Amino acid sequence: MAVTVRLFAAARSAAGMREVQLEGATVRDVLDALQVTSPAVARVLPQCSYLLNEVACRDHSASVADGDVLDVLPPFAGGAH
Amino acid sequence: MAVTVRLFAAARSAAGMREVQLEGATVRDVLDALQVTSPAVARVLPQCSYLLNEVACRDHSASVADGDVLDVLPPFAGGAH
Amino acid sequence: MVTAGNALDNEQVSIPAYVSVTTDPISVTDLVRHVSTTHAGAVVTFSGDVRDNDHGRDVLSLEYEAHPTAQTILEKVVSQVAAKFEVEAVAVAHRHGPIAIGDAALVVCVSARHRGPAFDACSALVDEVKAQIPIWKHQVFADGTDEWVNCA
Amino acid sequence: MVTAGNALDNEQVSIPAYVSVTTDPISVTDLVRHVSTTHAGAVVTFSGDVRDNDHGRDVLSLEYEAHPTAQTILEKVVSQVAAKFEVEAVAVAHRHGPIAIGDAALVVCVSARHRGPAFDACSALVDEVKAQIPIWKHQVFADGTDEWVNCA
Repeated sequence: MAVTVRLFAAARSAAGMREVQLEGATVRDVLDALQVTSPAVARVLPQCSYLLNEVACRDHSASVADGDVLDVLPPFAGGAH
Repeated sequence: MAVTVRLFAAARSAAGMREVQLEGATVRDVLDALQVTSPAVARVLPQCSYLLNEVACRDHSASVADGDVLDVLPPFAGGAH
Repeated sequence: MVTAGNALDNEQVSIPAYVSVTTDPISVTDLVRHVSTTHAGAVVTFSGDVRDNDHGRDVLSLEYEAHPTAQTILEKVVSQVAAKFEVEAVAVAHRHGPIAIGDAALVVCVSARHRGPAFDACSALVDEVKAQIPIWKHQVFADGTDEWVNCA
Repeated sequence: MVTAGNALDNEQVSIPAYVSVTTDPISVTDLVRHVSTTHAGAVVTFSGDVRDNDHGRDVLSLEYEAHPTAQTILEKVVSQVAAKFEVEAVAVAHRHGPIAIGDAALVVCVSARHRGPAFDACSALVDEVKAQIPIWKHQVFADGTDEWVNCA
Protein backbone atom coordinates (compact mmCIF):
# COMPACT_ATOMS: atom_id res chain seq x y z
CA MET A 1 0.00 0.00 0.00
CA ALA A 2 1.33 3.46 -0.91
CA VAL A 3 0.66 5.97 1.87
CA THR A 4 1.36 9.71 1.86
CA VAL A 5 3.04 10.75 5.12
CA ARG A 6 2.76 14.46 5.97
CA LEU A 7 5.18 15.88 8.51
CA PHE A 8 4.41 18.98 10.58
CA ALA A 9 6.41 21.45 12.67
CA ALA A 10 9.28 19.79 14.60
CA ALA A 11 8.77 16.51 12.69
CA ARG A 12 9.17 18.33 9.38
CA SER A 13 12.22 20.22 10.66
CA ALA A 14 13.84 17.01 11.91
CA ALA A 15 13.13 15.08 8.71
CA GLY A 16 14.00 17.96 6.42
CA MET A 17 10.94 17.14 4.29
CA ARG A 18 7.28 18.00 4.28
CA GLU A 19 5.80 14.91 2.66
CA VAL A 20 6.91 11.45 1.60
CA GLN A 21 5.30 8.40 -0.07
CA LEU A 22 5.93 5.18 1.87
CA GLU A 23 4.86 1.55 1.64
CA GLY A 24 3.29 -0.66 4.32
CA ALA A 25 0.25 -2.69 5.36
CA THR A 26 -0.28 -0.99 8.76
CA VAL A 27 0.40 2.37 10.40
CA ARG A 28 3.33 0.74 12.23
CA ASP A 29 4.84 -0.45 8.91
CA VAL A 30 4.65 3.06 7.51
CA LEU A 31 6.22 4.62 10.62
CA ASP A 32 9.01 2.04 10.53
CA ALA A 33 9.63 2.92 6.88
CA LEU A 34 9.66 6.61 7.83
CA GLN A 35 12.44 6.05 10.36
CA VAL A 36 14.49 4.15 7.80
CA THR A 37 14.02 6.95 5.24
CA SER A 38 14.79 9.65 7.81
CA PRO A 39 16.67 8.45 10.90
CA ALA A 40 16.60 12.04 12.24
CA VAL A 41 12.83 11.95 12.65
CA ALA A 42 13.07 8.98 15.05
CA ARG A 43 13.94 11.34 17.93
CA VAL A 44 10.67 13.25 17.53
CA LEU A 45 8.25 10.34 16.88
CA PRO A 46 7.85 9.13 20.51
CA GLN A 47 6.16 12.46 21.36
CA CYS A 48 3.97 12.52 18.27
CA SER A 49 0.33 11.72 17.67
CA TYR A 50 -1.08 10.60 14.32
CA LEU A 51 -4.03 11.25 12.06
CA LEU A 52 -5.05 8.72 9.40
CA ASN A 53 -7.02 10.60 6.74
CA GLU A 54 -7.42 13.44 9.28
CA VAL A 55 -8.96 11.19 11.97
CA ALA A 56 -7.08 10.48 15.23
CA CYS A 57 -5.26 7.14 15.02
CA ARG A 58 -4.00 5.60 18.27
CA ASP A 59 -3.89 1.94 17.13
CA HIS A 60 -0.66 1.49 15.17
CA SER A 61 -1.75 -1.99 14.03
CA ALA A 62 -4.53 -0.37 11.98
CA SER A 63 -4.46 -1.29 8.29
CA VAL A 64 -3.71 1.34 5.68
CA ALA A 65 -5.00 1.49 2.11
CA ASP A 66 -3.54 2.86 -1.10
CA GLY A 67 -3.87 6.65 -1.14
CA ASP A 68 -4.27 7.01 2.63
CA VAL A 69 -2.73 10.09 4.25
CA LEU A 70 -0.90 9.68 7.58
CA ASP A 71 -0.14 12.92 9.44
CA VAL A 72 2.65 13.12 12.02
CA LEU A 73 1.78 15.68 14.71
CA PRO A 74 4.33 16.79 17.32
CA PRO A 75 2.96 18.10 20.66
CA PHE A 76 0.84 21.24 20.16
CA ALA A 77 2.11 24.65 21.25
CA GLY A 78 -0.37 24.99 24.10
CA GLY A 79 -0.49 21.37 25.16
CA ALA A 80 1.87 21.53 28.11
CA HIS A 81 0.83 24.91 29.51
CA MET B 1 -23.02 73.33 65.65
CA ALA B 2 -24.21 73.92 62.08
CA VAL B 3 -23.54 70.88 59.89
CA THR B 4 -24.11 70.53 56.16
CA VAL B 5 -25.87 67.24 55.39
CA ARG B 6 -25.50 66.00 51.80
CA LEU B 7 -27.94 63.40 50.55
CA PHE B 8 -27.15 61.00 47.71
CA ALA B 9 -29.12 58.74 45.38
CA ALA B 10 -32.10 57.05 47.13
CA ALA B 11 -31.64 59.27 50.22
CA ARG B 12 -31.89 62.40 48.07
CA SER B 13 -34.91 61.00 46.20
CA ALA B 14 -36.67 60.14 49.45
CA ALA B 15 -35.93 63.49 51.11
CA GLY B 16 -36.63 65.49 47.98
CA MET B 17 -33.57 67.63 48.67
CA ARG B 18 -29.86 67.44 47.96
CA GLU B 19 -28.41 69.32 50.91
CA VAL B 20 -29.63 70.78 54.21
CA GLN B 21 -28.06 72.69 57.14
CA LEU B 22 -28.87 71.09 60.51
CA GLU B 23 -27.87 71.65 64.13
CA GLY B 24 -26.46 69.16 66.61
CA ALA B 25 -23.51 68.25 68.85
CA THR B 26 -23.04 64.69 67.52
CA VAL B 27 -23.66 62.72 64.32
CA ARG B 28 -26.69 61.16 66.02
CA ASP B 29 -28.14 64.62 66.82
CA VAL B 30 -27.79 65.64 63.20
CA LEU B 31 -29.41 62.45 61.90
CA ASP B 32 -32.29 62.87 64.37
CA ALA B 33 -32.76 66.42 63.12
CA LEU B 34 -32.69 65.12 59.53
CA GLN B 35 -35.58 62.73 60.23
CA VAL B 36 -37.60 65.55 61.81
CA THR B 37 -36.97 67.79 58.80
CA SER B 38 -37.72 64.98 56.33
CA PRO B 39 -39.72 62.07 57.78
CA ALA B 40 -39.57 60.39 54.33
CA VAL B 41 -35.82 59.87 54.61
CA ALA B 42 -36.23 57.78 57.77
CA ARG B 43 -37.12 54.72 55.69
CA VAL B 44 -33.76 54.85 53.88
CA LEU B 45 -31.42 55.70 56.78
CA PRO B 46 -31.19 52.21 58.35
CA GLN B 47 -29.41 50.98 55.18
CA CYS B 48 -27.12 54.00 54.89
CA SER B 49 -23.49 54.57 55.78
CA TYR B 50 -22.03 57.98 56.59
CA LEU B 51 -19.00 60.09 55.82
CA LEU B 52 -17.97 62.95 58.11
CA ASN B 53 -15.88 65.35 56.05
CA GLU B 54 -15.46 62.54 53.50
CA VAL B 55 -14.08 60.05 56.05
CA ALA B 56 -16.09 56.95 57.01
CA CYS B 57 -17.99 57.52 60.24
CA ARG B 58 -19.41 54.49 62.05
CA ASP B 59 -19.59 55.99 65.56
CA HIS B 60 -22.76 58.05 65.72
CA SER B 61 -21.75 59.52 69.08
CA ALA B 62 -18.86 61.32 67.36
CA SER B 63 -18.85 65.10 67.92
CA VAL B 64 -19.42 67.44 65.02
CA ALA B 65 -18.02 70.94 64.56
CA ASP B 66 -19.35 74.04 62.82
CA GLY B 67 -18.90 73.68 59.07
CA ASP B 68 -18.60 69.89 59.09
CA VAL B 69 -20.09 68.01 56.16
CA LEU B 70 -22.04 64.80 56.84
CA ASP B 71 -22.76 62.64 53.77
CA VAL B 72 -25.61 60.12 53.74
CA LEU B 73 -24.74 57.17 51.49
CA PRO B 74 -27.33 54.53 50.56
CA PRO B 75 -26.02 51.03 49.63
CA PHE B 76 -23.79 51.17 46.53
CA ALA B 77 -24.98 49.76 43.19
CA GLY B 78 -22.56 46.83 43.22
CA GLY B 79 -22.61 46.09 46.93
CA ALA B 80 -25.05 43.20 46.97
CA HIS B 81 -24.07 41.45 43.73
CA MET C 1 0.17 55.47 38.32
CA VAL C 2 -1.05 54.35 41.71
CA THR C 3 1.50 53.05 44.16
CA ALA C 4 0.32 50.46 46.64
CA GLY C 5 2.12 49.91 49.92
CA ASN C 6 1.47 46.45 51.32
CA ALA C 7 1.00 47.12 55.02
CA LEU C 8 1.04 43.45 56.00
CA ASP C 9 4.67 42.72 55.30
CA ASN C 10 6.11 46.22 54.82
CA GLU C 11 7.04 45.22 51.30
CA GLN C 12 6.56 47.98 48.74
CA VAL C 13 4.49 46.80 45.81
CA SER C 14 3.83 49.04 42.86
CA ILE C 15 1.64 47.80 40.04
CA PRO C 16 1.15 50.36 37.26
CA ALA C 17 -2.53 51.28 37.43
CA TYR C 18 -4.71 53.50 35.29
CA VAL C 19 -7.88 54.44 37.19
CA SER C 20 -10.73 56.58 35.92
CA VAL C 21 -14.19 57.58 37.13
CA THR C 22 -15.70 59.34 34.15
CA THR C 23 -18.90 60.48 32.44
CA ASP C 24 -17.35 59.72 29.03
CA PRO C 25 -17.93 56.42 27.22
CA ILE C 26 -15.25 53.90 28.23
CA SER C 27 -12.92 52.77 25.49
CA VAL C 28 -11.88 49.16 26.08
CA THR C 29 -9.18 49.62 23.43
CA ASP C 30 -7.65 52.50 25.41
CA LEU C 31 -7.66 50.51 28.64
CA VAL C 32 -6.03 47.52 26.94
CA ARG C 33 -3.36 49.87 25.60
CA HIS C 34 -2.69 51.07 29.16
CA VAL C 35 -1.82 47.54 30.34
CA SER C 36 -0.01 46.27 27.25
CA THR C 37 3.67 45.38 27.49
CA THR C 38 5.73 43.18 25.20
CA HIS C 39 6.55 40.84 28.10
CA ALA C 40 2.98 40.32 29.32
CA GLY C 41 1.61 37.19 27.68
CA ALA C 42 -1.96 37.47 28.93
CA VAL C 43 -4.48 40.28 28.99
CA VAL C 44 -7.88 39.65 30.61
CA THR C 45 -10.62 42.23 30.27
CA PHE C 46 -14.01 42.46 31.96
CA SER C 47 -16.70 44.72 30.60
CA GLY C 48 -19.83 45.20 32.68
CA ASP C 49 -22.46 46.40 30.25
CA VAL C 50 -25.81 47.98 30.96
CA ARG C 51 -28.62 45.47 30.34
CA ASP C 52 -32.04 46.07 28.84
CA ASN C 53 -33.71 44.13 31.63
CA ASP C 54 -33.39 43.51 35.37
CA HIS C 55 -35.22 40.79 37.28
CA GLY C 56 -37.47 40.32 34.25
CA ARG C 57 -38.45 43.98 33.89
CA ASP C 58 -37.57 45.99 30.78
CA VAL C 59 -35.18 48.84 31.50
CA LEU C 60 -35.87 52.03 29.52
CA SER C 61 -32.99 54.14 30.75
CA LEU C 62 -30.54 54.40 33.58
CA GLU C 63 -28.08 56.65 35.22
CA TYR C 64 -25.20 56.20 37.65
CA GLU C 65 -24.48 58.74 40.35
CA ALA C 66 -20.95 58.98 41.78
CA HIS C 67 -19.93 60.34 45.17
CA PRO C 68 -17.16 62.99 44.97
CA THR C 69 -14.74 60.51 46.60
CA ALA C 70 -15.34 57.81 43.96
CA GLN C 71 -12.08 58.39 42.07
CA THR C 72 -9.96 58.41 45.26
CA ILE C 73 -11.63 55.28 46.63
CA LEU C 74 -11.32 53.50 43.28
CA GLU C 75 -7.57 54.25 43.22
CA LYS C 76 -7.16 52.85 46.72
CA VAL C 77 -9.18 49.68 46.04
CA VAL C 78 -7.42 49.01 42.75
CA SER C 79 -3.91 49.37 44.18
CA GLN C 80 -4.73 47.20 47.20
CA VAL C 81 -6.25 44.39 45.14
CA ALA C 82 -3.67 44.51 42.33
CA ALA C 83 -0.82 44.18 44.83
CA LYS C 84 -2.10 40.71 45.80
CA PHE C 85 -1.48 39.20 42.35
CA GLU C 86 1.45 38.58 40.01
CA VAL C 87 0.34 41.05 37.39
CA GLU C 88 2.12 43.54 35.15
CA ALA C 89 -0.43 46.36 35.00
CA VAL C 90 -4.12 47.08 35.60
CA ALA C 91 -6.59 49.61 34.22
CA VAL C 92 -10.04 50.28 35.66
CA ALA C 93 -12.71 52.71 34.49
CA HIS C 94 -16.17 53.28 35.98
CA ARG C 95 -18.64 55.46 34.17
CA HIS C 96 -21.33 57.63 35.74
CA GLY C 97 -24.11 59.89 34.50
CA PRO C 98 -26.67 58.65 31.96
CA ILE C 99 -25.59 55.47 30.11
CA ALA C 100 -27.16 53.95 27.01
CA ILE C 101 -28.28 50.29 27.09
CA GLY C 102 -25.39 48.13 25.93
CA ASP C 103 -22.69 50.62 26.94
CA ALA C 104 -20.05 49.64 29.48
CA ALA C 105 -20.45 50.89 33.05
CA LEU C 106 -17.32 49.20 34.44
CA VAL C 107 -14.27 47.94 32.58
CA VAL C 108 -11.35 46.16 34.27
CA CYS C 109 -8.25 45.20 32.32
CA VAL C 110 -5.27 43.23 33.65
CA SER C 111 -2.02 42.16 32.01
CA ALA C 112 0.25 39.45 33.40
CA ARG C 113 2.93 37.07 32.27
CA HIS C 114 0.62 34.13 32.85
CA ARG C 115 -3.09 33.78 32.38
CA GLY C 116 -3.94 32.37 35.82
CA PRO C 117 -3.05 35.55 37.75
CA ALA C 118 -4.60 37.69 34.99
CA PHE C 119 -7.97 35.94 35.34
CA ASP C 120 -7.80 35.88 39.15
CA ALA C 121 -6.83 39.55 39.50
CA CYS C 122 -9.44 40.72 37.00
CA SER C 123 -12.20 38.80 38.77
CA ALA C 124 -11.11 40.02 42.23
CA LEU C 125 -10.88 43.62 41.01
CA VAL C 126 -14.42 43.49 39.61
CA ASP C 127 -15.75 42.10 42.91
CA GLU C 128 -13.96 44.63 45.13
CA VAL C 129 -14.57 47.65 42.91
CA LYS C 130 -18.28 46.89 42.70
CA ALA C 131 -18.52 46.39 46.46
CA GLN C 132 -16.53 49.45 47.50
CA ILE C 133 -16.96 52.21 44.94
CA PRO C 134 -19.52 54.81 46.13
CA ILE C 135 -21.63 54.79 42.99
CA TRP C 136 -25.41 54.34 42.73
CA LYS C 137 -27.56 53.10 39.89
CA HIS C 138 -30.98 54.50 39.06
CA GLN C 139 -33.15 52.49 36.67
CA VAL C 140 -36.31 53.61 34.89
CA PHE C 141 -38.51 50.73 33.75
CA ALA C 142 -40.82 50.44 30.76
CA ASP C 143 -43.81 50.27 33.11
CA GLY C 144 -43.05 53.81 34.34
CA THR C 145 -41.63 52.81 37.72
CA ASP C 146 -38.07 53.51 38.78
CA GLU C 147 -35.66 52.30 41.44
CA TRP C 148 -32.31 52.91 43.07
CA VAL C 149 -30.63 49.49 42.79
CA ASN C 150 -30.02 47.81 46.17
CA CYS C 151 -32.29 50.24 48.05
CA ALA C 152 -35.56 48.78 49.26
CA MET D 1 -22.70 29.64 14.31
CA VAL D 2 -21.64 26.35 15.83
CA THR D 3 -24.27 24.09 17.32
CA ALA D 4 -23.19 21.81 20.13
CA GLY D 5 -25.07 18.63 20.91
CA ASN D 6 -24.48 17.44 24.45
CA ALA D 7 -24.06 13.71 24.03
CA LEU D 8 -24.16 13.00 27.76
CA ASP D 9 -27.76 13.88 28.40
CA ASN D 10 -29.13 14.13 24.84
CA GLU D 11 -30.01 17.74 25.54
CA GLN D 12 -29.48 20.08 22.59
CA VAL D 13 -27.44 23.11 23.56
CA SER D 14 -26.66 25.85 21.09
CA ILE D 15 -24.43 28.73 22.12
CA PRO D 16 -23.79 31.24 19.31
CA ALA D 17 -20.10 30.88 18.51
CA TYR D 18 -17.79 32.73 16.15
CA VAL D 19 -14.66 30.67 15.50
CA SER D 20 -11.71 31.64 13.33
CA VAL D 21 -8.26 30.24 12.54
CA THR D 22 -6.62 32.99 10.56
CA THR D 23 -3.35 34.49 9.36
CA ASP D 24 -4.80 38.00 9.73
CA PRO D 25 -4.26 40.12 12.84
CA ILE D 26 -7.04 39.43 15.37
CA SER D 27 -9.31 42.34 16.15
CA VAL D 28 -10.46 42.14 19.75
CA THR D 29 -13.05 44.81 18.97
CA ASP D 30 -14.56 42.61 16.25
CA LEU D 31 -14.72 39.58 18.55
CA VAL D 32 -16.37 41.61 21.31
CA ARG D 33 -18.93 42.79 18.75
CA HIS D 34 -19.68 39.14 17.90
CA VAL D 35 -20.68 38.34 21.49
CA SER D 36 -22.43 41.58 22.40
CA THR D 37 -26.14 41.54 23.18
CA THR D 38 -28.20 44.10 25.06
CA HIS D 39 -29.19 41.49 27.64
CA ALA D 40 -25.67 40.22 28.42
CA GLY D 41 -24.34 42.12 31.42
CA ALA D 42 -20.80 40.75 31.38
CA VAL D 43 -18.19 40.34 28.66
CA VAL D 44 -14.86 38.69 29.55
CA THR D 45 -12.04 38.71 27.03
CA PHE D 46 -8.71 36.90 27.07
CA SER D 47 -5.91 37.95 24.77
CA GLY D 48 -2.83 35.74 24.60
CA ASP D 49 -0.10 37.97 23.24
CA VAL D 50 3.26 36.99 21.84
CA ARG D 51 6.01 37.77 24.37
CA ASP D 52 9.49 39.11 23.74
CA ASN D 53 11.01 36.46 25.99
CA ASP D 54 10.55 32.82 26.96
CA HIS D 55 12.25 31.13 29.90
CA GLY D 56 14.57 34.12 30.16
CA ARG D 57 15.68 34.07 26.52
CA ASP D 58 14.95 37.01 24.18
CA VAL D 59 12.63 36.06 21.35
CA LEU D 60 13.47 37.70 18.00
CA SER D 61 10.61 36.36 15.91
CA LEU D 62 8.08 33.61 15.86
CA GLU D 63 5.63 31.82 13.71
CA TYR D 64 2.67 29.54 14.31
CA GLU D 65 1.93 26.60 12.03
CA ALA D 66 -1.62 25.26 11.83
CA HIS D 67 -2.71 21.79 10.75
CA PRO D 68 -5.41 21.82 8.03
CA THR D 69 -7.94 20.52 10.59
CA ALA D 70 -7.32 23.40 13.04
CA GLN D 71 -10.52 25.31 12.15
CA THR D 72 -12.74 22.20 12.40
CA ILE D 73 -11.20 21.11 15.70
CA LEU D 74 -11.44 24.61 17.14
CA GLU D 75 -15.16 24.72 16.26
CA LYS D 76 -15.71 21.38 17.99
CA VAL D 77 -13.76 22.32 21.14
CA VAL D 78 -15.45 25.71 21.43
CA SER D 79 -18.98 24.35 21.10
CA GLN D 80 -18.31 21.53 23.58
CA VAL D 81 -16.81 23.82 26.22
CA ALA D 82 -19.30 26.68 25.75
CA ALA D 83 -22.25 24.32 26.23
CA LYS D 84 -21.09 23.64 29.81
CA PHE D 85 -21.64 27.24 30.95
CA GLU D 86 -24.51 29.71 31.29
CA VAL D 87 -23.25 32.03 28.58
CA GLU D 88 -24.89 34.06 25.84
CA ALA D 89 -22.26 33.87 23.10
CA VAL D 90 -18.57 33.09 22.54
CA ALA D 91 -15.99 34.15 19.97
CA VAL D 92 -12.57 32.55 19.55
CA ALA D 93 -9.79 33.40 17.10
CA HIS D 94 -6.37 31.75 16.79
CA ARG D 95 -3.79 33.27 14.51
CA HIS D 96 -1.09 31.41 12.59
CA GLY D 97 1.77 32.34 10.31
CA PRO D 98 4.40 34.90 11.38
CA ILE D 99 3.29 37.09 14.31
CA ALA D 100 4.92 40.29 15.55
CA ILE D 101 5.93 40.53 19.22
CA GLY D 102 3.01 41.99 21.19
CA ASP D 103 0.36 40.82 18.73
CA ALA D 104 -2.39 38.47 19.87
CA ALA D 105 -2.07 34.78 18.98
CA LEU D 106 -5.29 33.66 20.72
CA VAL D 107 -8.31 35.72 21.70
CA VAL D 108 -11.33 34.31 23.55
CA CYS D 109 -14.40 36.44 24.22
CA VAL D 110 -17.47 35.39 26.22
CA SER D 111 -20.69 37.21 27.02
CA ALA D 112 -23.08 36.18 29.78
CA ARG D 113 -25.82 37.61 31.94
CA HIS D 114 -23.60 37.26 35.00
CA ARG D 115 -19.88 37.67 35.42
CA GLY D 116 -19.17 34.36 37.19
CA PRO D 117 -20.03 32.14 34.20
CA ALA D 118 -18.34 34.63 31.84
CA PHE D 119 -15.02 34.36 33.71
CA ASP D 120 -15.31 30.58 34.15
CA ALA D 121 -16.20 29.90 30.51
CA CYS D 122 -13.47 32.19 29.18
CA SER D 123 -10.82 30.54 31.35
CA ALA D 124 -11.99 27.01 30.43
CA LEU D 125 -12.09 27.88 26.73
CA VAL D 126 -8.51 29.17 26.83
CA ASP D 127 -7.32 26.00 28.57
CA GLU D 128 -9.11 23.59 26.23
CA VAL D 129 -8.34 25.48 23.02
CA LYS D 130 -4.65 25.65 23.88
CA ALA D 131 -4.56 21.95 24.75
CA GLN D 132 -6.47 20.67 21.74
CA ILE D 133 -5.90 22.93 18.75
CA PRO D 134 -3.31 21.42 16.35
CA ILE D 135 -1.09 24.48 16.13
CA TRP D 136 2.66 24.66 16.66
CA LYS D 137 4.87 27.55 17.68
CA HIS D 138 8.35 28.13 16.31
CA GLN D 139 10.55 30.63 18.14
CA VAL D 140 13.79 32.18 16.96
CA PHE D 141 15.93 33.53 19.79
CA ALA D 142 18.32 36.47 19.87
CA ASP D 143 21.23 34.05 20.35
CA GLY D 144 20.55 32.49 16.93
CA THR D 145 18.97 29.28 18.20
CA ASP D 146 15.40 28.27 17.49
CA GLU D 147 12.88 25.81 18.88
CA TRP D 148 9.50 24.25 18.33
CA VAL D 149 7.75 24.91 21.64
CA ASN D 150 6.99 21.74 23.62
CA CYS D 151 9.26 19.55 21.46
CA ALA D 152 12.47 18.47 23.11
